[in-house]
Parts: sequence; C-alpha cells; structure tokens
Amino acid sequence: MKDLIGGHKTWLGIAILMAFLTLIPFFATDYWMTLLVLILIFTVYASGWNLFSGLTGYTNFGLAWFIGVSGYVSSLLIADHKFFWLFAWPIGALFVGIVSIGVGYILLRIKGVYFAISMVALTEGTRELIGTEYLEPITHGGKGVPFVAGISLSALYWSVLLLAFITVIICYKITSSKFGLRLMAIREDEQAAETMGIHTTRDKIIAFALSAFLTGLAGAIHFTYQNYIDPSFGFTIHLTLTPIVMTLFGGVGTVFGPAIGATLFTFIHEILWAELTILYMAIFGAILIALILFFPQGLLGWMKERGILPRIRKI
Amino acid sequence: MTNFIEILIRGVMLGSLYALVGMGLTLVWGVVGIVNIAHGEFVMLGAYLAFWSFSLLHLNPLLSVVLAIPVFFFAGTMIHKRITERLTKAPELSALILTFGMSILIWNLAQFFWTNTYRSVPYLTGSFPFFGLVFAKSKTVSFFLAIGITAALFAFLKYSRLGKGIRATSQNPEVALVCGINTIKMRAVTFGMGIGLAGAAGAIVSLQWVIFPQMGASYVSKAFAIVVLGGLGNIQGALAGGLIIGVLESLVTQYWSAKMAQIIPSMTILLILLLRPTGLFKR
Amino acid sequence: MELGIWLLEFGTQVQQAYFLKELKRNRMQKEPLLRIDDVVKKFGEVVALDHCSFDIERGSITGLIGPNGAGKTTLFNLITGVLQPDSGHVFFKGEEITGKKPYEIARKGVGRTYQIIRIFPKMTLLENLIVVGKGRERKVMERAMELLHLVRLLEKRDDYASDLSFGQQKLLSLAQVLMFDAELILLDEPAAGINPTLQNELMALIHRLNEGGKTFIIVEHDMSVIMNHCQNAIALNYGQKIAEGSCSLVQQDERLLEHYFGR
Amino acid sequence: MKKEDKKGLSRRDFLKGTVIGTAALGMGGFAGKTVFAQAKAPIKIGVAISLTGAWAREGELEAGGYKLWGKVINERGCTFGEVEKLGCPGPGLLGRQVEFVVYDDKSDPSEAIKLIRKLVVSDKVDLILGPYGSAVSNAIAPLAEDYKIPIITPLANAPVIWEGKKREWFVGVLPAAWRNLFGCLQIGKEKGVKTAAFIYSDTAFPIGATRPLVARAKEMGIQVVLDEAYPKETADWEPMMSKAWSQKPDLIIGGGYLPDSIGLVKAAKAVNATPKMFGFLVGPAISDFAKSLKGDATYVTGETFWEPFVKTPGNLDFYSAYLKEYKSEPSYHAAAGFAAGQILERAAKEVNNIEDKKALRDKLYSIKTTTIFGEYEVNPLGHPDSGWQVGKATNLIQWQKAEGKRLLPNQVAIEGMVKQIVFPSGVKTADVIFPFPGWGK
Repeated sequence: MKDLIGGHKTWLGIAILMAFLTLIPFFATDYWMTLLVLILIFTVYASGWNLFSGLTGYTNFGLAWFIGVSGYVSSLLIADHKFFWLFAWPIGALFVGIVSIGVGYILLRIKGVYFAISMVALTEGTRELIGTEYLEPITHGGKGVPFVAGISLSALYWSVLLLAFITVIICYKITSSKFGLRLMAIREDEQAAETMGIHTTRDKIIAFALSAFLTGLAGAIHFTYQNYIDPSFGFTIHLTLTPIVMTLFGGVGTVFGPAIGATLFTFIHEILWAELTILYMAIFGAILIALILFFPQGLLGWMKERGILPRIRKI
Repeated sequence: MTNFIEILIRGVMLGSLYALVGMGLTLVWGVVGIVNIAHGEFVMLGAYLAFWSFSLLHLNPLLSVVLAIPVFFFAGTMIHKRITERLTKAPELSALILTFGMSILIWNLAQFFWTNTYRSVPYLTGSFPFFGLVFAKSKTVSFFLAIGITAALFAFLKYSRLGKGIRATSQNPEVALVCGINTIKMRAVTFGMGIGLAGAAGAIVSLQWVIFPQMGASYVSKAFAIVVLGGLGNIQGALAGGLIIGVLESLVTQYWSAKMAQIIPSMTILLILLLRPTGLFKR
Repeated sequence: MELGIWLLEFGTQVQQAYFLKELKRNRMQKEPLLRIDDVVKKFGEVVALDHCSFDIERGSITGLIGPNGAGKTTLFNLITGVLQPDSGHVFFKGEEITGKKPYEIARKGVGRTYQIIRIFPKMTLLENLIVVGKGRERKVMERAMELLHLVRLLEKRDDYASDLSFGQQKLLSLAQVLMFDAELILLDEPAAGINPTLQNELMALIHRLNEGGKTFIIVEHDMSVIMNHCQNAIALNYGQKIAEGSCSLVQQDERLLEHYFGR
Repeated sequence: MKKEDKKGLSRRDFLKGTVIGTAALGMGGFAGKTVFAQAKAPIKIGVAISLTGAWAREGELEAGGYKLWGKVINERGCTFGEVEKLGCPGPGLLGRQVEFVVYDDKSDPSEAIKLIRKLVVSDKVDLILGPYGSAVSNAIAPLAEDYKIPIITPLANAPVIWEGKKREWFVGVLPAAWRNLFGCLQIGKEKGVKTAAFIYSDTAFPIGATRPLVARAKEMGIQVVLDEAYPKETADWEPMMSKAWSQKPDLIIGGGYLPDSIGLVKAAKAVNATPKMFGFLVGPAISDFAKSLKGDATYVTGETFWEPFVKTPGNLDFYSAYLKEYKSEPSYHAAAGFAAGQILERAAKEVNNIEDKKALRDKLYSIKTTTIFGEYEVNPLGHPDSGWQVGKATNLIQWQKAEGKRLLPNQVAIEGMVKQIVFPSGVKTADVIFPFPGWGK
C-alpha cells in the first residue's frame, strides 16, 4: 500500500489547482463559469453515484431520485417559504439523506438488476406522486416551481466548487479506509463478507445515505441554478444516466474517475453539440455502445491496466 | 354497470397489447439474460414500419403486422450476433448501459430521418356497437391480432424443436449446452423473437396511437412492470401481467384518476419486488 | 437514614449481579462450545436436516462426513446464520444464536471457509484481511502481516487475490477467518483440489491452531484426512445424524459404511 | 417519403443553414468581417432554442421565422406591414446586417441558461430573441434582468412567467393562455350548453390554459362535470376520453400539445363520444393535425394566434416570402418568430440605435404596434405583470369541409378540409358548425 498519491508534490499540485479554481470568478467569463458549474455539479453526481454503486456493486438507477427529491424540497423552501438558499440546500439534502436511510433499509435487500429496476420505479413513482391531486397543494404538481434564489453566479460557483472538493476528498478517504474496503467486500461477495463479521446491511445503508446526501446537495444547487423545477425535469432519467456514463468513462470504483469523466464528458459534449446539433444524441448513444464493448474499465482503469498509472485504488 | 363492463373489456384489450410488449422483454431477459432498455424503440420502429408501408405502398396495416415479425426477427438475431452476445458474461450494468445507448441511438436516428412530425395511420378508426356497448374497431382488431400472436408463440415454444431448445436454455444454460443445444444460436433466436414481438406490437400500436420517435419510452416502463409482475422469463406470467396492468389502468383512470393510474406500473414493481421477488406467477 | 437503606439495597443488588454473572460463567464453561439442538430445515418438500442434534467440545477437531446432499453445507449455513432453521436451536458458548444475523454470529467467534472459495478477488491480499479485522488500524495491519506470514503469502500481499492459485486462495481464506479471531472455525472441504504438499502444510497449520485453542469442524470427502486429523466424527445422511463418536468408532459403524462406501 | 419531404420545413436544409451559420460565427465571425468590412459591424442576434428534444418541431418552426425576418431585413431594410411605413432605407437594420447565432437548448431549461450566458458573454450578441415554450422562457427570464438585455419571447404564455413578477427586460408576444380556448365557452354559452368536461395534460402550459376556464365556465353557469389533469406521459387517451364521455358533457375541452390533440380525437372517435363541441389546445392549428387525422379532424376546434389568411398588415407578403424560402407552409410558430423580429425592428428604428439597451427596453414596454402576427402591447413597467402581452386577441378555428366554400387567399385545403376562424365574431371567416354532427358526417 505505497501511498503514491500522498507525496508532497501531489498535494502541492492539488492546492495550486484549487487556488486557481477558487480565483476563477475574478477573471473568467460567465459562460465559462456556467460551464464549470455544470461540470462541478456533475462531478458531485458522478462521484456520489460511484461512492455507493462503484464500491458496493449495487447499480443505483435512481440517482435522479436523490437529485429530484432534494431539488424539490429546497426549491419549495426557497420559492414558497422564502428560505435563504444557503439554508434551503442542506435541508433538502438532509431530507433526502434521512429518507434514503429508510428507503435503503427496504430496497437494499433486493439484489442485482432488480435493485436497479426498483430504483427506477421509485424515481418514476415519486415523480408521478408529486403530480397527484393529493400532493399538488404542496408541490404545485405539474405546473412546476419557478423561483429566483437571488444568488450570484460567483457564489453559486464557489458553493459547488467547495461541495465538489469535499465530495472528492470524502471519496478518497473512504476508498482508502476500512469502511471502503468493507463496501468493496460487499461488491465482491456479500454473503461471504457477512459471515466474516461485516455488518453489510448497515454499511450499505450508510454508503447509500451518504451518496444521497452529497448528490442531494448538488441537486439542490442544480435547481437553484436553473430557477425552476417540475416533475419531468426534476426526475428525468438523464440525471441518472449522464453521471453513470461519466463514471464509466472515467473508471468505476476509482477516486478521480468520476471527476475526470465529468470534465472530459462535458467538454466533448460542448464541442460535439455545437457542431452536430441533431446527430449529437445519436452519437452519444453510439459512444455508450462503444464504451461498453471496447472500453469497459474506463479511462483510469485502462491506464492502470497499461501500466501508465499504478494499480492502486487511491486514484 | 354497462359502463363498468365496457371499461373492463377495454382494459383487457389494452392489456393484450401491453402483454405483447412485455412478453418480448421477458423472453430476452429470461433466456438471453439481457435487460433490453431499447425494447420500446423496436416498438417505435414497428409503428413506423406500418406507417411507411401504409402511406408509401398503401399496404394494409394488418399486413404490416405480419410483415413486421420476420423483418424484426431477422434484425434482432443480427443485432444479437454482432453486439449483445458479447454481453452474456459481462456485469449487468454493462447490458443496461449498452441497451440504453442503443435506445438513444435508435430514436435519435429516427428523429433525424423522419423528423419530429407526429403521425398516425388513419385506418380502422371509429367504433362499433356491441350489445349496447361501444368498442373501438382498431382496438378490437388489435386485440385479436395480439391474441393470435400470443397463441402462436405459445405453440412454438411448446411444440417446436427450437422452442424446446429455448425453454431448456432458459432453465439451465449449462445443462442445455451439455445436451448438445447450441445455446448461442438459441440466444440469438430468442433475442430475434423478442424484437419480433416488439415490432409486431409496434405495428399494432400504429393503428391506435400517435407515432413519433420518442414514443418507445412509455412502453418500456409498463413492460418492466409486466415482467416483474409475471416473473422473469415467464411468458404466461407476462400475458397475465399485461392484462392485469391494462385492466387496472382502465379501471383506476375511470374510478379514481388518470394520475393514480400512471403510478400503477412503478408501484407494482416496488411491491412485487419487496413481497414476492420471483413474481406473482409460478413458472 | 433513607440513603443508608438505599446504599444497603444497592450493595445487595451489586452482589447479586456479580453472583449471577459468576454463575453464568461457570455454566458457560461447562457448556459445549457449540450445541446443535433438534434442528430441522426443509427446502420445499426436501428435508435437508431432520431433527439433528450434537455438541462440539472446545478445542476439538471434528470431521463432518456424509454423502453428497446429506446436509453438511446446509448445517454450516445454519450455524453461520446464512439460513434459518425451521425449528430447533443453535447455541454458541451457551448463548442461543438461532435467528441472529451472519455478521453477529461471526463477531461472536464463528468463522467459516467455503467449498467454492469465496475470497474478494478484486482486492489485494492485505485488503482481504484488513477488511475483516477489528480494532485499531495499526493493530489490524500488524495482525494481517502476521497471518500472511503464517500462511506464507506475505510476499504477495499487494497482489489481487484473483491472481493466487487455488490452494493459496484456500490459505488466504483461512487467514481471513483467523483475522477476526474466530474461536470455532468451520472448514468446507479444505483439502479438496490442492496438491499434497500444500495439503499437508494446511493440515499442519490446522493442528498448530488447534493446539493454540481453536476449535474446528471439517467437512471433507477424503476419508483419510478425517481419519488422520480429526478426533471426532459426525456422520450425516439424508439430514439425519447417523453416527457420532471417535473416528475409529464411526468408521466401524455399519450403517455409515453402507451409505458412505456403498456396501 | 416524397410527400413527407414537401410538408413542413425540411429539417436537414434548415439545420445545414443553422450549423454553418453558427460555425462561421463561432470562429470569430470571419464571414461578417470579410464581407462587410467596409460597412458597419453586423448586429448579432442570439437565439437558444429547441432544435432537438421534446419541442424540436415547434422550435425549428419558430427559428425559421426569426431567420426569415433576418433575411428580409438584410435585403430590404424593413419587413412587411406596419413597420414598412417607417421606411426601407436599404440593406440591414439601421444600416447594419443582422446575423444570427443559433444554439440548440435540447428542450432543457438548464441547457438554455448556459447558452444564454454563452450568447451574452462569449458571443457578445447585441440582442436576444426567445426560446420556444413556457418552461424554457421561465428559466431564462431572470437572466434578462441580470444582464440587462431585453428579450422578446414569442411563444410562451404561462402565467407563472409574468404574474406578479415585475419583469423589466422580458416581453411576451402571445396573449394570456387562458384566452386560448375561451371562444369554446363563449360559443357554447351562446348556444345554450349546460355541461362541460375539462381534461388536460399535467404541465405548466395546459394547466395555465385550462384551469382558469373551469372557473369561468362556472361563472357562466355551465356545469363542470369533470376537471382532471392527466399525466404528461399519457400515450393512450382512450381511458381519459371514455371517462369524460361517460358524463355525457356538451363540451369537451382541454388537451396539451400536438400529440394530445391527435390522440384525443382518435380516442373520442373510438369511444364514439359525440359532445356538441370539441376544443383542444395547440394541435388543431397545426397542419399535421389534419394530415394525420384526415376526415376525423372535421368540426374540431382549437385556438390560433395566426393563420395564413388572417388580414394582419403584411401577412400576405410574409406568407409568400416564407413559402419561397422554405418551400413549405408556415405555422403560427413561424409567424410569431417573424413577428418578434418585427417588434424588435420597430423598437430599434424608433430608438434609432441598438447600443442603448435601456432605451430599447423602454420602447419595447411602451409601443403599441401591429405585426403580421397581430397586435402587440404589453403591460407597462411598474405594472405588477409588466411585460405580459395584453394587446392581442386569440382566435378560435374550426376545421370545416372545403367543398363548396370559396377559399380566401392563402387558405389551403388539407385532406378536403379548411381551417375557418369562428371566433371572435369580428374576424371570423365562417360560422361555427354547432353542434358536432357526429363522426364521419
């Protein structure tokens, strides 16, 4: 377990990068900042997904549920109850975090593809539920919730930068901790792990709720940025799939894979879509197919296999 | 009361179509082991096949249904041989993502070539009275078509050599392999059949509903509910599941609300997975 | 005054509690390490275990024998909590563990290895051990290194477990069980499929550990392993215990021989 | 296939134009610099609009309208109708060529926000014309306030955008959504209907267009037998229509977008629903509606904001220019896009400058004008609903048989049917056919 990334040079590099990113609002244009905000939000989504699914092997196809529930709670607080955004965000995230403990307790006993489908069903069901006549007085139903949080782009950017930084640090710490190892043991062989004294249910739920909290926080920021939430935007399957694809792109189960995936992916998307408006989505689909067939271990995995990067887990 | 019976029968008709979509999905899932998210896109392609052959070749849409089966069967086996066969040993996430990619690719290409224009096949519109009840002509014909295709499928699986091979592969691929069954071929054939069913369902759908590139999505969630309800790989279960979902949707819309009816598929999935993970029907 | 009475009462209570604890400990020491009491397990129509009862004494090595489908692996699954019995009880150190979760049972000191090895292939050897260790990071690390040394896999500590040979994986699996200080270790066919040298090494290790106070139950098809290494043997057939006792005794049992050796 | 190509605006040609235009501008506006080196710098107009995704069809029609306006003004210096009276001084707007930077928002508000920022900050566009739809418009409206750049949004009218929001840089072109099918209630009232059923898609625009009508129906003494929103994902409208018809109402009103209206008519025929009148949102005005339903579209009513044959100033010129440019029929989306350009043109000409954004904005909030699309007048600054269009009326069309009718100029028969304006009485082109005579009659 040589700590290759713990060297002073690496930390110095990270510090410089962070300082640079922090100072960006002072010289970058709004467009670049918007792009960075989206990259950072998706970095949190992808890392949050990876934190649970990449380590435990439970494919979470309901990331949009985390995002949408937290987005809804925080948006409603800001729009209808005049909460200050800084307070609304953590409330939304805590809400989804706590609810997901219960949800995890119920759903995490379902395994494999069925778990993935149950999460999709949960997302779809919640979306429909928000629109029903019973919840409409609170949620505004299909009309959606438009609001202005009164947050400047720079403040938005710094918030999400801090969140992304914390998320990556948490992922790094977890991957190199015993808790992370236990999660990986669940992925490798859940039953064996349990007969070796690992409280698998508890560990899974903790990881699930932590993932929900972090993605939820990013989700709350996302909809504040968007000034608007409605059931179909809040729970769209794209909010689940894009982060998964980004993670696959960077490397599942790696620490920096999701961040790298989110960054590269957003840039490629930005370039492709400007040039190929309509075929863009078709190309996106083709890339997905190619990724699975020829590149299943992701960028970092591929580099590790080729010996370009050391085969250690902390990257 | 007549209203109730009318709605019940309409639910059954609706359900027969759902069942057709669900049976294709459950076959592929149960035998090939691939959760085909792109299943709905093949329904969409089937609908376009019927639309184009109607508007360009003036082909009767009912003939298109018959035509769709071999066309989509062949396409399905080719897709499996070229692409999805490689997934049989990969983790489940791979298949989910790959078929999702396939879904995006197909509907966007459809959008590119055929535009977002909404189309429909104006054939067999309207209704006919039946002992004081009123039924849509298109749905009634669709119902009998769906029943016919289902019966043919059952007969094929039960009596033909190929069908027996498919059942063997679905129950235990290793044993089937040892017994000299070419499981790769079986999987390709099954995948083809699943796609064929989707295509046929699409051609039937074209009679009833609006056709547009993104229409596939609405069938997939229902098909998933049907598969979970009926039990994985269980054709009879999918038939029953489809009918149940169809009837529930009709009744709940009428006596409760359309929004509650929309929640049925996802609630079904959650409840069944928690209470009876093997599905409601024994194999 | 009242305080005095209260103190007096409290004192008596403390004394009583101490006495009870002592009593419990005495009883526990008399109790066998593991007691299987009238356990029944059915899978649908098939009876996997049929009113099975026996005790395992501390510090013993017991062989569990019987033909395929006799219920040996089911028994292991019941002891470790992977399956729940339909009726009957399992006691470990005098405490009922029926219905407890697998991880709870493991933490009480029951470890097992599997017939088909179930280590964590995409984790390094060291990680495979650390993950099940308890206590402080440094202590866990030291213990892991120690155990890797014991099973002679120290040099490969940073390799993925999937890179090991079959026999080495069995050793790793045993080291894993030792890592969380299991007192009772259930081994499912430890000797099958590995070469004789490694087999001997493994059995020697088991004896060493046994001398150090560990109790073993071994399922093995190779009768010579059982005969050479176990003190006691229990024979199962169709889920019923058909013989129990010292190895030689069991071997002489007519019924067993009939079933087992097909006479 | 051939037949299909003719109808609608050919998507590939259109996109080719878009992409090339965008690419050229993206590379630092080479085209602009070389060609117009001697002339003044071009006016860059930014557009982030749905070219893919759920509203791609509507978005491309709208963008087609924008581009046509740009082309006409680049050639003549003015467009048609009332603005023509301000004079046609030669190529360009205020002597400067108009160039468009068009991006695709993928029908996603989140994407649109990013693009508007990109347009303002990176592309440094001078002006912005709006996206398609209420959802996206609502998402980008705060940006207009942030950057203090006026945005004219031609195709958004959900109340949430303006109601009580005091928007200062964001003006609309469409009249309020509740007016869309108000004609159905009015006609129904005159003809003495007693009951009405409202079924509509559960999204912002249909809710905003239908719910206020429910209240008005009650005020008018019409009994509301059903008021239900159905889920956005609905693909089979038969259960919903059957539910509505089981109450045997005189009016069935509602819908959502184009597929809803087609699906609802099919469903109505399938359950043999024969109320006295059908009124559906959005779809009936679009020719796809008649083309896919054929004869079944007859007697169905829907709102329209514009028709090729309405007698707004300059409409005939617009129609022929559009036909020449895209070789297909314009829809009201295209007309609204063109009209947004005309409103901008008028304001810019009156201010005689586009650099002074505040003056331009003040003008946009204060002018009253008539475009090819109809009247334009918004609530003035300081009004709680400032920026909301109040000048324009919404008309009701009904598909009627073409046989034996004399067609107006630009009134086209599709599948043997023509659109006739039946409400309000001032502009109607034919009397409403009431009650609905039954299917196939």
